[in-house]
Amino acid sequence: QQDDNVWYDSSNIPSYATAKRINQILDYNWVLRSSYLVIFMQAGFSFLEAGMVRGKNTKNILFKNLITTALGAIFFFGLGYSFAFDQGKNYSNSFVACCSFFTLREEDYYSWVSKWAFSSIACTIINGSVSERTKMIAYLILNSIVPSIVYPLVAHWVWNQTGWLYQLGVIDYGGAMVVHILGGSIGLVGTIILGPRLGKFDLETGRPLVLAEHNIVLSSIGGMILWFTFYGLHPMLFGIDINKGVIASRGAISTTLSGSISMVTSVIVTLITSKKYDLKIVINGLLSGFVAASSCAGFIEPFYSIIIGVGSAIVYLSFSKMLLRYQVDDPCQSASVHLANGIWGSICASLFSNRDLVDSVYQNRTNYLSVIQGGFKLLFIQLIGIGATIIWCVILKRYQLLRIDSDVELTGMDIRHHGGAIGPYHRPS
Amino acid sequence: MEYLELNATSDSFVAAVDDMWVLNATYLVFYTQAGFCMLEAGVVRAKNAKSIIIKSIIDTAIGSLIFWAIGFAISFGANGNFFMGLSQFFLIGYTNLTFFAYQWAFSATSITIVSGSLAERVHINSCLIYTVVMSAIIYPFAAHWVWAQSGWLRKIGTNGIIDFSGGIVVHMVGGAVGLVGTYIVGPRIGRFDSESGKPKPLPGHSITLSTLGAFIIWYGSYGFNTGSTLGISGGRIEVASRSAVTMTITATASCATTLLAIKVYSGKYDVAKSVNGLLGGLVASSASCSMIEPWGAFVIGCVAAFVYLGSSHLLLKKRIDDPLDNGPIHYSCGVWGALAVGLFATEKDVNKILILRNPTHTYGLFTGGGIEQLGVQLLGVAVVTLWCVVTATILFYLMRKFNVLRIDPTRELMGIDMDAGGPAYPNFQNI
Amino acid sequence: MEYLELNATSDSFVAAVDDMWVLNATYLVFYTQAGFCMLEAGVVRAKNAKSIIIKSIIDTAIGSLIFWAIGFAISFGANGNFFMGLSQFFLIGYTNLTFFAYQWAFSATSITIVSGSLAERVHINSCLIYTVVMSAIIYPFAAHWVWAQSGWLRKIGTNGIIDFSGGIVVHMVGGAVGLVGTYIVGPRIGRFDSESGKPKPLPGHSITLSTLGAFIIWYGSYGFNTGSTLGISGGRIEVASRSAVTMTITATASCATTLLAIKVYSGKYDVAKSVNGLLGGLVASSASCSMIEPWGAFVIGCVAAFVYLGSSHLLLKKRIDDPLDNGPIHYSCGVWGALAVGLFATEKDVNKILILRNPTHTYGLFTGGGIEQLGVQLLGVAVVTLWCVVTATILFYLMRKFNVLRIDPTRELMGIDMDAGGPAYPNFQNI
Repeated sequence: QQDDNVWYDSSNIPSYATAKRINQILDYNWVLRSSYLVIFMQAGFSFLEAGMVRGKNTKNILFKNLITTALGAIFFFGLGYSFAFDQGKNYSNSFVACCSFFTLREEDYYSWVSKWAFSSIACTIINGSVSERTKMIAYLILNSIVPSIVYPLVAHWVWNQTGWLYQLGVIDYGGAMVVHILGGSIGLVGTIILGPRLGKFDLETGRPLVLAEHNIVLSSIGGMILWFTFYGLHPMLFGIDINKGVIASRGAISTTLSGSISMVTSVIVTLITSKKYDLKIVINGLLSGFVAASSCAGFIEPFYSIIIGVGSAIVYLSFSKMLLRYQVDDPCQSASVHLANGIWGSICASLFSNRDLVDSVYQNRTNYLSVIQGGFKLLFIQLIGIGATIIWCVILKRYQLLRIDSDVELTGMDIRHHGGAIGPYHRPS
Repeated sequence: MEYLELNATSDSFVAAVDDMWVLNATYLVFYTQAGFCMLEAGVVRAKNAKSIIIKSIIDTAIGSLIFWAIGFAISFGANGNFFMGLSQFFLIGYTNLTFFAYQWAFSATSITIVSGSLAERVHINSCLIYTVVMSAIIYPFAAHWVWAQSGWLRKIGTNGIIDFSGGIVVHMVGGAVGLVGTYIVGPRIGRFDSESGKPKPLPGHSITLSTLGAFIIWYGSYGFNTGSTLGISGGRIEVASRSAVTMTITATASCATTLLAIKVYSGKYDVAKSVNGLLGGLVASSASCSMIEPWGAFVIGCVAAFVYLGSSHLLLKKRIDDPLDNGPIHYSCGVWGALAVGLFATEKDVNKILILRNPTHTYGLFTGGGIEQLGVQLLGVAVVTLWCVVTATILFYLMRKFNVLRIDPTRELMGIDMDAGGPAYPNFQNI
Repeated sequence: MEYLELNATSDSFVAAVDDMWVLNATYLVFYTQAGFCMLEAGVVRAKNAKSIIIKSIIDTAIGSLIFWAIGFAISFGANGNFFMGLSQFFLIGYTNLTFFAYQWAFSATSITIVSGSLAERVHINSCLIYTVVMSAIIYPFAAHWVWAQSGWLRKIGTNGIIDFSGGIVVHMVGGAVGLVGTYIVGPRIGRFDSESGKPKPLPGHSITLSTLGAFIIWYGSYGFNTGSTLGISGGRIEVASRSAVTMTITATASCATTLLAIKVYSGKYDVAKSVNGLLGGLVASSASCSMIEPWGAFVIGCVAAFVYLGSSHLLLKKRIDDPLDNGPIHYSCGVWGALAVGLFATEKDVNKILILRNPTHTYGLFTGGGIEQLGVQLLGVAVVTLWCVVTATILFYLMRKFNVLRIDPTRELMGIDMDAGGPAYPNFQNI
C-alpha cells in the first residue's frame, strides 16, 4: 500500500474531464500561476525603489511597499472588487458595479487574486514617485483609497464587459491603462503637489542636482526580478487555450524584444549625450520597454515591438528630461517609465494591433482596424481611454498630501520613524 | 530538446496536468530556500552573515540528501504501520517522483527554520549534526503521523487531524526544534543587559535583504499552500484558488495588524516586525487555508499578529533570545493555525478536502461543526510538540555535552565568519 | 478571464497545455539572468559592481535581439543541412513561437556566462562585440549540430549525441568561450604575486548577493532542465519529474561534497566555493537529468564536485584568472555531464526520450549499454570544444589586436564603475 496520497484518492474523484471542464481548470491554473508572478513583482519594485532612494530613507520605502500590499489586499477585498467586478444580481452599469462588499463568490476567487495583484502594482508605482518626503499617514490614506475606489473604477471601465471603455473597444493587453497610466499619473500629480525633495534643485539657478541613489545594485536586482515577473503580468488576463497560448507566446516575445530594444536605445542615446553608461537609465529603459509592450504585446507581430521599444526609450528619456526642466522631482522616475510609456504603449496598440488576434480574445464587441491595417477609429478610442483614466486620477488626487518636516527629511525617515538606519554597520558617507 | 514525440491519451493527460501543477509548486517551495537564506542573512549582524549563509546551504544540501535517502521512506514509504513507513529507502522501487519532489521541498523548508533560531552563536559544525537528525528522524516521523494515510493522528476521531499544507508538520516542527535549541544554547552575548536583564537590540545588518527574503517567501508560499491540492483536476483547482485567496488575506491582515499594533504601542513603524507579522500570517494560514471562508481568514490573520507579538514578548521576558523570532512565527503561529482548522473550517470545504470518507459533520467550532475537530487538532498539536521537544532536547543536550554546540565567547564577539574564510563584505568597513 | 466563451476541442487543450508548460519554463530560464547578474555582481569588488551589472544586462538584451534576428535561423531554421539552418531569419515565416522563446532564453544564458569570465578588467564596450559574435555565430552553430534534427552530431552512431537540456550547447559553449577570453585577456592586476606567482585572494564585495544569485539560478534551473521535455503530454511529465528529482540530487550532492572536501582539506567552510559546487552540480545534471536513476545522479554530483575543484586548482596553477570560476563550473562540469550520459543513462529512459527511433540498445556504460554512446558523447564534446576554442581565439585575439579588450591599468585599479557614472554605493565608504 502506497502512502502518498495526502488528501485525495483519485479513484473517488468524480470524472468530469469534459473539454469545457478541462479548459476551465487550465484557465484557473494559468491565471493563478501568473498572479503569483505578479505578486512577486512587489519584491521587484521594492528593491528597484529601495535602491534608488537615499540610504537614509530605505527602510521607509520598503515599509511603504509592504504595507501597500497588505492594506491593498484588505481594501480591495472589502470594497474594490465589488466596485469593479461585481457579478452577482446586484447593480452594475457601465460606470460602476455594486454592492456585494466583503463577500466573494467562490468562482470569483481566482479572478480576485489576479485583480488584486494588478492593483497592488498600481499602488507601488505611486510610492516610487512620492518617496522620501511624504508623511506616513498620507500614505495610509492614499493606499486605502486607491485600491478601494480609484483602481476598481478604471478596471471596471476597461476590463469588465459592461464597462463603457470596454464597450467602446479599448484594448489593454496587460494593464497599460489600468495599472501603468493609473499609477503613473497619480504618482505624477502627487509629486507635483509635494514639490521636489530638499536640495534636488539649486535654489538660485533651478538646475537639478544629483541626489545619488544609495544602492544601484539593489535596484538592479529589482529590475531583473521585474523582467521575470512581467511575463506573469502580460499574458494573464486572457487565460489559456490553444489560441490564447499562441497569443501568450507572442506576448512573451514582443515583451522581451520591446524591453531589450528600449534598453539598448536608452544606453546608446545616453552614451552619445553624456559618454557614460548609466545603470539607472539602463534599468529604467528596460522597464519602459516592458511597460509600453503591456498594451498590446500579444496582438502585434514581433517586428513592431522594435518600433515600440525604440519609441519607449525616447519617450522615457525625453519625458524625464522635461520633468527636470519644470522642476518636478520624481525620485524613481516612475512617471516617465509608467505614465509616459503607458500612454505611448496604448497609442501603439491602435497603430500595430492585428485585428484577428484581438478578435480572438475579446468577445462580444466590435473591434476596429489598427492604423497599419488602415483604420483610425481605434486610435481615437485608445486616446479616449487614456484621457479618461488620467482625468479620473487627477480629479481624485486633489486632496492635500501631507509632507514631512524638513528636519526629518534631512536626517532621513529611517532614524526618525523606523527606529534606526538600515544597517548599523554601513557608515553613511 | 525536441526528443520526445506526442503520444497522448486523455486519461494520462489529466494526470499530467495534475503533476505539472505539483511540479511547479515544488519549484516555488524550493525557491523559499532563497527567501529564508536572505531573511536570515539580513537579520544577523554583518560579522555573521557568511556563516548563516553557509548554514543555510548546508541545511538545504545535506538535508535534501538525507531526506532522499532515509526521511522519505519513514514518512511515506510503502508498507507503513501507524508509527512509520518501512521501505523504499533511497527511493528504490518508488515511482511517483512528483509527489516525492514536493514532499522533499517541504522537508527542506522545515529544516531551514531551525538554523535561524541558532543564528550568531553556534559552530557551523553543529549544523551538520542537527540537519541530519532533523531530516532523518524528527521531521519524517511527524510527517508520517500527520500526513500518511496510515499515520495514527490521521485516524483519530471522525476526520483525523487536518493539516492541509504543513502548518503542523513543517512550521510547528521547525519552530519547536529551533526554540528548544535556542533555549539550550542561551542568548547571544549582549542581548540582555547583564545587570537589569533588559533586552538590548542587536539590529540586523540589512533590512533590505530581509525584506527581500520575506517577499520571496511570500511568493514561494503560493506554491507551498496551493500546491498541496496535489493536482487541479476533480474540483481541486477551486480548492487551490480558495487557498490562494485566504492565504493572502490572512498574511496581509496579520501584517497590517502587527504594524498598527506597534504603531499604537510605540509610535514607530517597525519594518522588521511587520515583515515578521507577514510571515506569521503565512504560517497561520497553512494548516487551514483550503477550508475557511475569507472572513475566517481575516480573523485568523488578525489574531495571528497578536499571537506573534505576544509570544515574542514572552520570550524576551523569559530571556530567551531567538534572533529571527522563528519560535513566535513558526511555532506559535503554526499552533494557532492548526487550532484555527478546528474553529473556522466550513462543512462544505472539509467535505471537499476529505473526499475519501463519508460526508462528515465534524468541522469548525465557530462554523457550527462541534468541538470534536478542535479537540483532535489540540491533541495533534500536543503530540507533535511533545515529540519535537523530547527529541530536540536530547539532541541539543548531547551536543552541548560534547561541546560542539556553542562557539567560544571571543569568537562570538569577533564574528563566526572568521571560521568561514573572512568577512562577508571585505570592501566595506564594519562599525 | 471574463472575456471568452469556452469552446475548445480536446486536441487543442493538449497543445495549449504543452505550450503553457514550456512558456512557464521559459520565464524561469529568463529569470536565471537575474541569478547570473547577482552572482557576478557579488563576486566582483565593489568598485566594479555597476559595470558588471551593465554588462550582464546588455548581454541579455543585445544577445536576445541578435539571436532573434540571426541565431535562431542558423540553429533551427527550416531547410537546414547538416551544418546550419538556412532560412527564417527574423522569425519570418516561423510559427512555433513557444519553442523559439524557450531556445531564446537558452541562448541568453550561454552568453551571460562569458561576461563573468571577463569580469573586472575589460571595457564595457567589448561586451557589445563578443555578445554579437557569440549569439550570431558561436552558439547557433553548436546548437544546430547538437540539437537540430538535421545536425550532424545528431546523426552519428545509433542514437546520435544526447544533450537533454544544454549541458553541451549552453554550458560548455559559454564556459569554453569565457575560458579562452580570460586566457587572452590575462589575469587581473594583483591576482598573482608578481614575484612568486602565487595566487592572492581578491574577495568579492558581497557574498549575500552571490548566494542570492546562486539560489535564483537553482530555481531557474527547474525551468532549464525540466522544460526541455517541451510539453507534459504523452508521458513527458514523468520525464520532467525525473529531471527535477535527479537535478536536485546532483546539485545538492555536488554542493555537499565540495563543502566537505574543502572543510577536510583546509579546515574552513568556504561559502563561495560551496555555492560554485552547487552550480557545478546543476551544470553537470543538465545533459543527463532525464535519463538517469537517483543513485546515478548522486554519483554524478559527487564527481562533479571534484571535477570543479580540480579544474579550478589547475587554472590557478597555470596562472589563469577566472574571477567567477566559470570555466571550471560551466565548461568542466558541462563536459563531465555530457560524458555522464554515456555512463549512467538507463535503457528505459533513453528509449523514453528517443521515442522517435526504434528501441535502442545503446546507452550508459555502467548501466550495461556498451561503450558506443560514451564514444559519441566524447566526440561531440571534442568537436564543440574545438569549435568554441577556434572561433573564440580568433575573436578575442582580434579584439586585443584592435585594443578594444582590456581596460588600461589605472582605470582597472580605480574600478570600471568610473565609466558607468560613479561608484555603485555612493553612500558607503569603500576600503
